[in-house]
Amino acid sequence: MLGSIYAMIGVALTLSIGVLKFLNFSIPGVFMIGGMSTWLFIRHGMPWPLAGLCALAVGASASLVVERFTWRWMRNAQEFVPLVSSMAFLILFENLAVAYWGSDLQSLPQLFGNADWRIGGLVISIPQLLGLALSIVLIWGLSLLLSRTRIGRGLRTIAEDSDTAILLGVDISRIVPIVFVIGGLFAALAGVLFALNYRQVHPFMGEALGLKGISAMVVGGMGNIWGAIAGGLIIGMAEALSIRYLGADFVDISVYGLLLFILMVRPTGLFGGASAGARA
Amino acid sequence: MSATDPILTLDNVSKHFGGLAVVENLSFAVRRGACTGLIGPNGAGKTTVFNLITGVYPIDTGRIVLDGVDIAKIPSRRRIHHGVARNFQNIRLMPHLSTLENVLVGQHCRNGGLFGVLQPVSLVPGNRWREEARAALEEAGLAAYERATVGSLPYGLQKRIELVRALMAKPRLLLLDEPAAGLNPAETDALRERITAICRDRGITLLVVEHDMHFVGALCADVIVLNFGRKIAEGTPEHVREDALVREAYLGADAMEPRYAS
Amino acid sequence: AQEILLGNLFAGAGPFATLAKTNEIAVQMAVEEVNAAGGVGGKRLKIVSFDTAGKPEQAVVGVRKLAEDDKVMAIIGPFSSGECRVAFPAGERSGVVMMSMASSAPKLAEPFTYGLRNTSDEGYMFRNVMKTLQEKKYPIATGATAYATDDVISKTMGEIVLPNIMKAAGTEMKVSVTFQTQAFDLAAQVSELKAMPTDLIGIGSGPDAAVRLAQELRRQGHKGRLVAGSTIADSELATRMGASGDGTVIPTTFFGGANDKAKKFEAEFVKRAKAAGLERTGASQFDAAAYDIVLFYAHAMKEGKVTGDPAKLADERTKVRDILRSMPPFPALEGPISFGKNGDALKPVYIIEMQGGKWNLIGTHASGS
Amino acid sequence: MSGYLEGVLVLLAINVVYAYAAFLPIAAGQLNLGVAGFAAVGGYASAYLSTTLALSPLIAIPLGGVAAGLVGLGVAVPVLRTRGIYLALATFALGEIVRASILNLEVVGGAAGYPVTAFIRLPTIAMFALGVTVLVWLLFATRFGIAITAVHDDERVADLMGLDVRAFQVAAFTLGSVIAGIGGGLYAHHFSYIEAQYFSISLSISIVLYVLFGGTQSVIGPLLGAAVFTLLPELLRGSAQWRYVLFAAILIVVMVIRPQGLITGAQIRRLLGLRSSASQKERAA
Amino acid sequence: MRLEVNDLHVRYGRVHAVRGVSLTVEEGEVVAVLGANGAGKSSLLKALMGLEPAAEGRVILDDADITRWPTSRRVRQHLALVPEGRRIVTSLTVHENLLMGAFARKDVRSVDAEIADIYSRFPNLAARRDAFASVLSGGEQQMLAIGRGLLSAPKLMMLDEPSLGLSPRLTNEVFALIGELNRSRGLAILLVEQNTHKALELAHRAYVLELGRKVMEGLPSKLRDDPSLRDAYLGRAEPRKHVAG
Ligand SMILES: Nc1ncnc2c1ncn2[C@@H]1O[C@H](COP(=O)(O)OP(=O)(O)OP(=O)(O)O)[C@@H](O)[C@H]1O
Ligand SMILES: Nc1ncnc2c1ncn2[C@@H]1O[C@H](COP(=O)(O)OP(=O)(O)OP(=O)(O)O)[C@@H](O)[C@H]1O
Ligand SMILES: [Mg+2]
Ligand SMILES: [Mg+2]
Repeated sequence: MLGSIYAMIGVALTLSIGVLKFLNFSIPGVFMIGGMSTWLFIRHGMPWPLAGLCALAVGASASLVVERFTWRWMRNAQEFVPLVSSMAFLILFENLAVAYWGSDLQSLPQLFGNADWRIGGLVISIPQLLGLALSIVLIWGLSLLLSRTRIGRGLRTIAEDSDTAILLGVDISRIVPIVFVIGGLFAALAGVLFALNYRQVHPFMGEALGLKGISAMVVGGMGNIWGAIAGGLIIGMAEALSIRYLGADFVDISVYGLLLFILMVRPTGLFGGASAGARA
Repeated sequence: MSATDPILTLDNVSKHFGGLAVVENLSFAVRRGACTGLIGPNGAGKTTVFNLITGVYPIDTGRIVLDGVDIAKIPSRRRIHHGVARNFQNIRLMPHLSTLENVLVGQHCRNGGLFGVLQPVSLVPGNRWREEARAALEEAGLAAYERATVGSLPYGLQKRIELVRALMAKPRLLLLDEPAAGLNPAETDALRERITAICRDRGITLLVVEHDMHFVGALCADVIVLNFGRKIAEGTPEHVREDALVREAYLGADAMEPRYAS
Repeated sequence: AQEILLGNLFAGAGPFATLAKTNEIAVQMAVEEVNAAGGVGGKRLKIVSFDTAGKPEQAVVGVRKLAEDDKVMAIIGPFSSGECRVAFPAGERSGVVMMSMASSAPKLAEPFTYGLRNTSDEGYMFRNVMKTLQEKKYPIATGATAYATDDVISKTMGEIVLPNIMKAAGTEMKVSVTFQTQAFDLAAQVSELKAMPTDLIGIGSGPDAAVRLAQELRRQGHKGRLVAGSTIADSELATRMGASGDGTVIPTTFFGGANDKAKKFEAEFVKRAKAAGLERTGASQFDAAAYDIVLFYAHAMKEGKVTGDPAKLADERTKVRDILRSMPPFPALEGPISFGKNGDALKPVYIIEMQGGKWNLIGTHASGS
Repeated sequence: MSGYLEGVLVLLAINVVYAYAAFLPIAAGQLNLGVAGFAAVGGYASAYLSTTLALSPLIAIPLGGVAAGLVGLGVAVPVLRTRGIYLALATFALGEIVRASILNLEVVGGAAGYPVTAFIRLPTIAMFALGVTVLVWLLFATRFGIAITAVHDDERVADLMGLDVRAFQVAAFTLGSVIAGIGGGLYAHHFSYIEAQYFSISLSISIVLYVLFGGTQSVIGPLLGAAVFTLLPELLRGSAQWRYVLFAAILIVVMVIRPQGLITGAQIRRLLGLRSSASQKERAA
Repeated sequence: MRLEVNDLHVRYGRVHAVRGVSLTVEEGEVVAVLGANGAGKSSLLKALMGLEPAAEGRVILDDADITRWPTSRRVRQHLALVPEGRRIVTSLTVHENLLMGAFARKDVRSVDAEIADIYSRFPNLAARRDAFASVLSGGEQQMLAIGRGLLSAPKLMMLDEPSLGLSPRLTNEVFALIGELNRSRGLAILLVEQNTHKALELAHRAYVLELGRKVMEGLPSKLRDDPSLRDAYLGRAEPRKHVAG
């Protein structure tokens, strides 16, 4: 399950970096916003499906704000530079959340009676399963959009050279916000799923998961949506297995060791095809 | 072509990309001290030949002999030490360096040891290397752009900077890929004169790719014509121009169109 | 000077922000009380605050500012062990007393003379938990531990304190699982615990992870009782754990329902917290500890006839230190408290059990028992 | 000097050292998110040396830098197989591995952290920071600086110009590690205590931000960036709980105005009083 | 479609690249812009396309003032630019690059036929249809850029050195193609070209820029006969070394 949350964050990130060459560190912040807003709306008495939808809207709007103040201004800046602004947004979101709701971990009430599904000793929660299915469907749709359509081609052009895209009539001030909204929706959806499943949220929940999400994305091969999913599952599995067999002491060593190993063997991730080689 | 004393010989060189044969069984020699033209239709493999000589791509078969040394076996980085320098068809200057610094990069092969690398080029007044680079820019008429960040310079100037950079390596063999592209006829003439003078004074052998036949005709003593990665003709410019195959594949119908007389 | 300054190092931003905010309320209450009762030698106490954002480096800057520039008599805080570790050496060099309200990493204050902690040893606290369980005849035949390994307090709790004390009380230890403080998904650990259900599950972690663990345990249907040290004591824990926390037993150094003084304090505290926009059901042990720190300082300053005269600052600071370290049990809010050789407080322990989202007092143990 | 000021200056000096540790690899096109890992190696190694062998911090800290450099050199070759964001992630993983290993290394206290007895004050720290700054400045006045940028801009062409691309990349990475190690050593000996959790990814990220914010194209950039990141939150103390909110907002606004970082190469040339190409051309016209 | 430029200025920070240029391109006209390196020709075209903001001046297309229009809107109004340096999208295939040319078009039906037409004119491209554009030779990239420009169904097409890197034969073909499109479809052309002879041969009128200023304008024959221009842009006149016949 955690794997699928990593994957969704990974997809949000990969969308941003693959399509816009923008390592968007605010995604973990949007994830947190998704989670925290779900909690907030439920606390104010909304039924959970409505709260989830509202949280998605809040997340998408936050992502739009990020676009307005980052990509738009620095699409031609040197690589890595936008990292500063997007990181600043993460700091901003977190500290705003702390200022308004405190640094506490907040709990959500139990929403689904006994929705667990028991097979032998294994307990699978139905909402978790639904979340996983939902994320796979969404991601599948997204990958079709990118590879098949005119918009997808336009986005790939923006990724390589936004000036050329403009020249060809791509209205980047309309298309790029859409990308941010989609990314924001994925991140916020991950946050909502997280809040509903784990029933707890706090202002710094994005950081740890965000890092795992980035790992998932990169292991899978950046810009490759299915790769992000596979990466998410691999990281999730590696974590679970090493906890089971090595103990929590070695989780980081083994997960990050695996990551490092994969990158050394395949420097562009598992499914990252060598990009079109430049020539002299 | 009388390649009695060739500085460079390609011997049965082939290069495939995937299934595509871009250079096939290509053999030719470049006479020392002369200027040889390499022409052919778009996509004929001219740039690829340059890339093979400088080691951007490894060759599939054959030998590339520079002054008796088979440089095909030498890593690309070392080849400039053997005296081959080049420019690039799609200008490749370092966008974050100034004009002067780009030219300084060209000196690297002559001053690249640990000592050379740690020599302060920009602090000490009158540093030998910096002065040399400035003098070269001055000579090329580029002194005014010394400190400009190259990315914002117009195409034609970038082309000229690239030439200066290549010359800083003090090469024996200079490979120029379309040096006159983007220059108007007057500028092209000036460039040709400059190149002729430099090569004469410094004893540099030249191999140039160029589509401007006036330029090639005026500059080169020998011409090699490629099509589909194979050599289809060679000889003097006049001879090649007459060749039916060349006219068909490369020059097209009005190949002979003269320049406008006044 | 008409005032005597006390420094307050608080973590206004970062993960301890909310805790620090309530601490400030407690500190303010104590200062007002002391001043209402005539202050110290006729001089009013005044707080100078410094926000560390929970960052150790900034705690050091804070100590230096408070000690050298503001020339405070003593410092309240810092909050966390991470900050104490670097702030105590700095305080030692500046010669100013500091007292933490929350740090409980083992033996942290031992090397220092000016560094004190108004917190108690976890071993001592947990021993009293087992004592109460035995007295109440709760089932304790089998036990397990679950603890975080990337945080030193949790790790010592899980590896040494909990198993040793449980064993000493006659519990047979069956399983031990580990996790990371930040880990969200504890399903794997819980299914391991579930494979061999035990009467007790000792938790070594902070409150957040404990909440997660409790929820996952109940989700998977484990019925064992959770026990822990004061690391998970948090005034809102009961609300946060909800029904999944039923039966949890922990020690705490402050319990609002313990006596009238505590009740009065808690009522006032909740009122003020509400005014500051914080929904609290009670005060946490850190709030009480912060409150008591001010009382200790006021007491020591009175005792030492501190004048606040800048010329005598160094001497008076040392005097405050010496009085605190040799103080006979002082009747503080949390009960009679004195300081041990290792710089930690000796204080009474209240054993509380969670039932229906509320804490009930099930045992009280006097200081040093 | 006021204790507060001195305390802040210490932080500034250490951050400047860290910033240059990240700057060197960034100048060569490597986003090293493992700076904290190398700082940890340097910090722990120097602390261990000064504590157990009673070495003077003045010797132990450079030795810590050497230790970090050796680790850097050892991993540079495999890690530098990766590029761009992959490289960033590989170094991030590396940093986390170092941190997690220290957490399990009982010789230096494991999760309990490691107390350091020797103590250094602002003058020593400032001296180290100054030394590192001067060193990097000098280095960028030589062909080395040009070569690093060339390698960053176009590896292929750099190679054809005879530059040993790999050697320069490894050198930048390793030198960066050495400086990171020195930074870690300074931290350890001033704060008298180090723990693995301090050397986390957030430290690496903030260090990288110093450089990106200050500007990656000139040697002044990291200095400026470190200064802003250290001093701005201090200046904003008055805004209480909104401190970091404001801080982040200011960063965002500054980056909107100056997407290339506070200072760029072209500006430096202008600042140094050199006539810009533009005015020269105008004159030529 | 008629383009009118009034007193246009383009600045890059402190560099004043275009200084008050006025020109017109009438319906169905081929207009050439000549000038030395750095004269500001490319900057002018970029400003007309909206890729660089106009610091001063006005750009009028038919009757609309388009000075502040975003590029995408200009493309939809059938303005196209084949830019300097080709700006091929190397991570797309040749075919996808061509499709990108038609990005802003609404009438998608005829695109396939037009692409087929491009392929028949440039067989090199047809042969590399599914290759990444990054592997194309310089001349092939130029063909791709021209083809891509044509696919946006322009009514006014601006070309920045279209013959750059093309073989003599292809240069002729490209110029022939431009002339043909101009005649058959009434496509207006604004042409920046270093191959001065060819450009003057094709153009109905020409302008000359120098250091960002317009210094001359008129019919090609007039420019050709201007001695100063001849020295600066046409090269010494004597036909050298080439063999007639
Ligand atoms: N790395 C590569 N992978 C696949 N094909 C390649 C690669 N490099 C070149 N080619 C193909 O090889 C052919 C020859 O390319 P080359 O650049 O050598 O041509 P050229 O003679 O320089 O042409 P032009 O005059 O247009 O510059 C082209 O069709 C090109 O698409
Ligand atoms: N992005 C930029 N930043 C700063 N200056 C620029 C930029 N682009 C162009 N310039 C300057 O503007 C002037 C005009 O350049 P432009 O490219 O328009 O010339 P051009 O006539 O097209 O030259 P060429 O024939 O070489 O292509 C030059 O001085 C150039 O340095
Ligand atoms: Mg070529
Ligand atoms: Mg131009």
